[in-house]
Amino acid sequence: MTETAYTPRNRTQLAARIAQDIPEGWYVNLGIGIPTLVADHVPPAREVIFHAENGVLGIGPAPDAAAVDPWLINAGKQYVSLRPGGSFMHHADSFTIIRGGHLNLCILGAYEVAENGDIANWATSADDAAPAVGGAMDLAAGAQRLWIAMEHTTKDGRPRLVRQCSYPLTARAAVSRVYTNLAVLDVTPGGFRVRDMVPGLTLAALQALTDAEIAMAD
Amino acid sequence: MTETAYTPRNRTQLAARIAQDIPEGWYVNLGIGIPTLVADHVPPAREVIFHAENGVLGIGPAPDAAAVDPWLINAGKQYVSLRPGGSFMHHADSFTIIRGGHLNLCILGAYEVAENGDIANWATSADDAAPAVGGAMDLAAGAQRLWIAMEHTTKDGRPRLVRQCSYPLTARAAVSRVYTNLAVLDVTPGGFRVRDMVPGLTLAALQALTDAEIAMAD
Amino acid sequence: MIDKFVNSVASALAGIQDGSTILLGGFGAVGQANQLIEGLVEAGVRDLTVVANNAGFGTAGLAHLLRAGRVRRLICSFPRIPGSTVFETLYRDGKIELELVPQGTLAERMRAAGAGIPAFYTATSAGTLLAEGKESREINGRTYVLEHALHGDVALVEAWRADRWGNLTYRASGRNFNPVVAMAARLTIVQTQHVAELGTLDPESIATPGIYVNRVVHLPHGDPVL
Amino acid sequence: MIDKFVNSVASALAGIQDGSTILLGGFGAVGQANQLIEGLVEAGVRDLTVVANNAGFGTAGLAHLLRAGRVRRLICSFPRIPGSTVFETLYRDGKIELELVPQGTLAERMRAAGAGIPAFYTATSAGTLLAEGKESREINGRTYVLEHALHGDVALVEAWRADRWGNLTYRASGRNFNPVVAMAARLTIVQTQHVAELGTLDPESIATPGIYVNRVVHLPHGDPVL
Repeated sequence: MTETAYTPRNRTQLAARIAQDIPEGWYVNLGIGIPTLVADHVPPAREVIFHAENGVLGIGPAPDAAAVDPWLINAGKQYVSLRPGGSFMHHADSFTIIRGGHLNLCILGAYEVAENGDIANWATSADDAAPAVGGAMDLAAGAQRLWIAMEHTTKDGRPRLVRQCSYPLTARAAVSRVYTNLAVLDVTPGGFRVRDMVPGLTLAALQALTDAEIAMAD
Repeated sequence: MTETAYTPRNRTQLAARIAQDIPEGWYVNLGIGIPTLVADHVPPAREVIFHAENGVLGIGPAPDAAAVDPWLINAGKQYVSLRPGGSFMHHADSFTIIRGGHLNLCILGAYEVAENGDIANWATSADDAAPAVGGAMDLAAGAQRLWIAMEHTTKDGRPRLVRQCSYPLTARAAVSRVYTNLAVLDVTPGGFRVRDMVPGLTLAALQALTDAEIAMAD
Repeated sequence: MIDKFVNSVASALAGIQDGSTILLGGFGAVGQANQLIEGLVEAGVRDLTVVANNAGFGTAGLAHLLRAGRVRRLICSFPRIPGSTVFETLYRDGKIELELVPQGTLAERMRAAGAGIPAFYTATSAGTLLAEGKESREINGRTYVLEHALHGDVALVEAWRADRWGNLTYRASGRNFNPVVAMAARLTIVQTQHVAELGTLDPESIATPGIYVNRVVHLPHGDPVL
Repeated sequence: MIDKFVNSVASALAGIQDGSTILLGGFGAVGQANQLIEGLVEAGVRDLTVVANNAGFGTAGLAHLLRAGRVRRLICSFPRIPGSTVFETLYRDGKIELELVPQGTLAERMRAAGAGIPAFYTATSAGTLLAEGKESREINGRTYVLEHALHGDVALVEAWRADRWGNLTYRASGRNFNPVVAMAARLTIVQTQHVAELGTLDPESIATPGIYVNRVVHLPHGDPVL
């Protein structure tokens, strides 16, 4: 088997790849980091309604400096705008949207995803110096679909798609799909199934970077 | 002991008597019947804020025919007005006010009140033809104070202030005071205590019309 | 472009199955989606479970649906129809089941369904007939009853204004159960008195955000009649 | 005449005891009642339990209260202060207790306190470290965790507009936890940017009705700074 050359997706390309798969009309919550970038890659004509935990539904693009409303931030504490049709609500009402199963999609980052859909993304050990969970557990447990955007491996090459998470869990069996810099994989009852890979990458090469067993989708 | 003449309060007088005891600033929910009349006897200068289950806070007087807003009714389905400072909310938020203990006072009618504060006001038997409870159980369990406005006896002379309720309960140990056409009685750990009686009525005569034991308040 | 408007009652109600649980907004005559309920009668669906505060008002809407024999079970706090004995007759004849629920528990159970809370404790009804057969527990010295979320297959809502995203406002006490049932159903269908251009409803005062709404039909039917 | 306005931070905060549980509105720098929190530092109350989504922002407000050593216990979803290690240091040195609560559970527990619900079930945190030691149960095949109401002695709220009955509106994402904490405390104290004449707030868009508010102080402090 010949090793072929391939180019991993950078953060922007990964965000753009995810944005392709979000249909018009979905209500979507984006976690901080790469997930937040996804909004920039949804064409304005395709109406996707973005929600933030802090009670904003219908978030628009980041405003120009001159147009900043200092009272309007997202859950990552960045200035945002509101689209026509957007609305504000208090935190309990905002989490009713999340916890009541009303979001079509949530996209989060993660440290690890297990082949059964377990996700670990909030703490690196059971006794973190100062742990912080935010809305991650609510989102992971509550959204209709949970997609993960992350690097396929850690900086030092350890796999993030694992048979079993080693970090404390955010939620059990919650992830439906993982978008990495190398591939897109569905979580199925049979484990990870590869939907597509970056050009030039082989399944064997991807498997070598993955702890869990993977297979091509049918 | 000489029997003295006395005049029972009529519905209007009873409502006026209750209104005397409501201080400015209280938030109050009024049940249908005599309780609803109480609002008419609170002087407009004394700001008492009336709440209705169907999501109206700050109810004002019944409007003239010409001023009726057909979208603005109270829980008794009568047209009402909204005072400046009033607000609307949905049913779950409205019952948060009731069930969360935020009402200073609720005034309800009752069939029976027991000496421990049990109230029966929604059904006359365990197998009513078509029972209806409305918001009575929420109000009785949730308000900070529950006052009852009722006739001292039934039309055929049976006492309504009883040692134990014979009708199905609305709530246990919920009533704090009873206003009847004959007297005002507090519910205390020691049972009913008479605060005042209509002129000419004696404690003995009142006791004769009361199943539970009563005594004068200290 | 998202556009939740449909152009007829029939298309608004498309796909509702026999045996569905239907949540109704409204309190008395105010804020009940009577034209949609009449559409249900027309559509012929039967064996319904209906959740509503009252058993209807007048002869149209829910009273009509009951009279037509389409309701197997009513979940309700105050099952009376002013000036009508439709419900009482059905109930006495054993032709309808009744689950009597305190009004606040009814609202909270639907809110819980919308909020992902399968069950909660409440003091309401503790120690009464309506708590019989229900789990209860002492918490901090008081007795509470366990109540379960009440989900709907369909919610029928009446709004004052609606935009194409399904954002809704209500008028005065017409709000009542409407935002609550909108949260609690898989399919929320709205009749609105007025249509608002997207962006013209104040984002600070949208009472039901469009995420809870699936279909909207414009039915300017006028004021409720008590 | 009802008038909930007081004319100073000190009178707004009068009577707050050592050992109190203080609920804070706000999310990041937006909508947190920083002038009232500074007043708490000034007032010298200590041994506090503070409930807040974040551990503060910048150096004022909650960050200041923490630095001054007045907080015994923090109940929080995201105990970080951008650009500051005040909390981390206190926590590492064992000088503050932390109860970490998922953000939605935090909001819902306070809403439950306001709504008379002593406990409820949620899927959030099921099967994780944060559910350890908590009761859980299966309902319809899914595991849920039992969470309890979170009551406050005092809530500190920042509003955009307030009238003398204590009715409040907020601005944009300044709403956040404010209406929730206002419901959940015995004593709710508000700082408002603007004063509204009674009757000038739209009854359809009052986000916190005055029934949840005890005292209001007018503090037009300007926009939040990220």
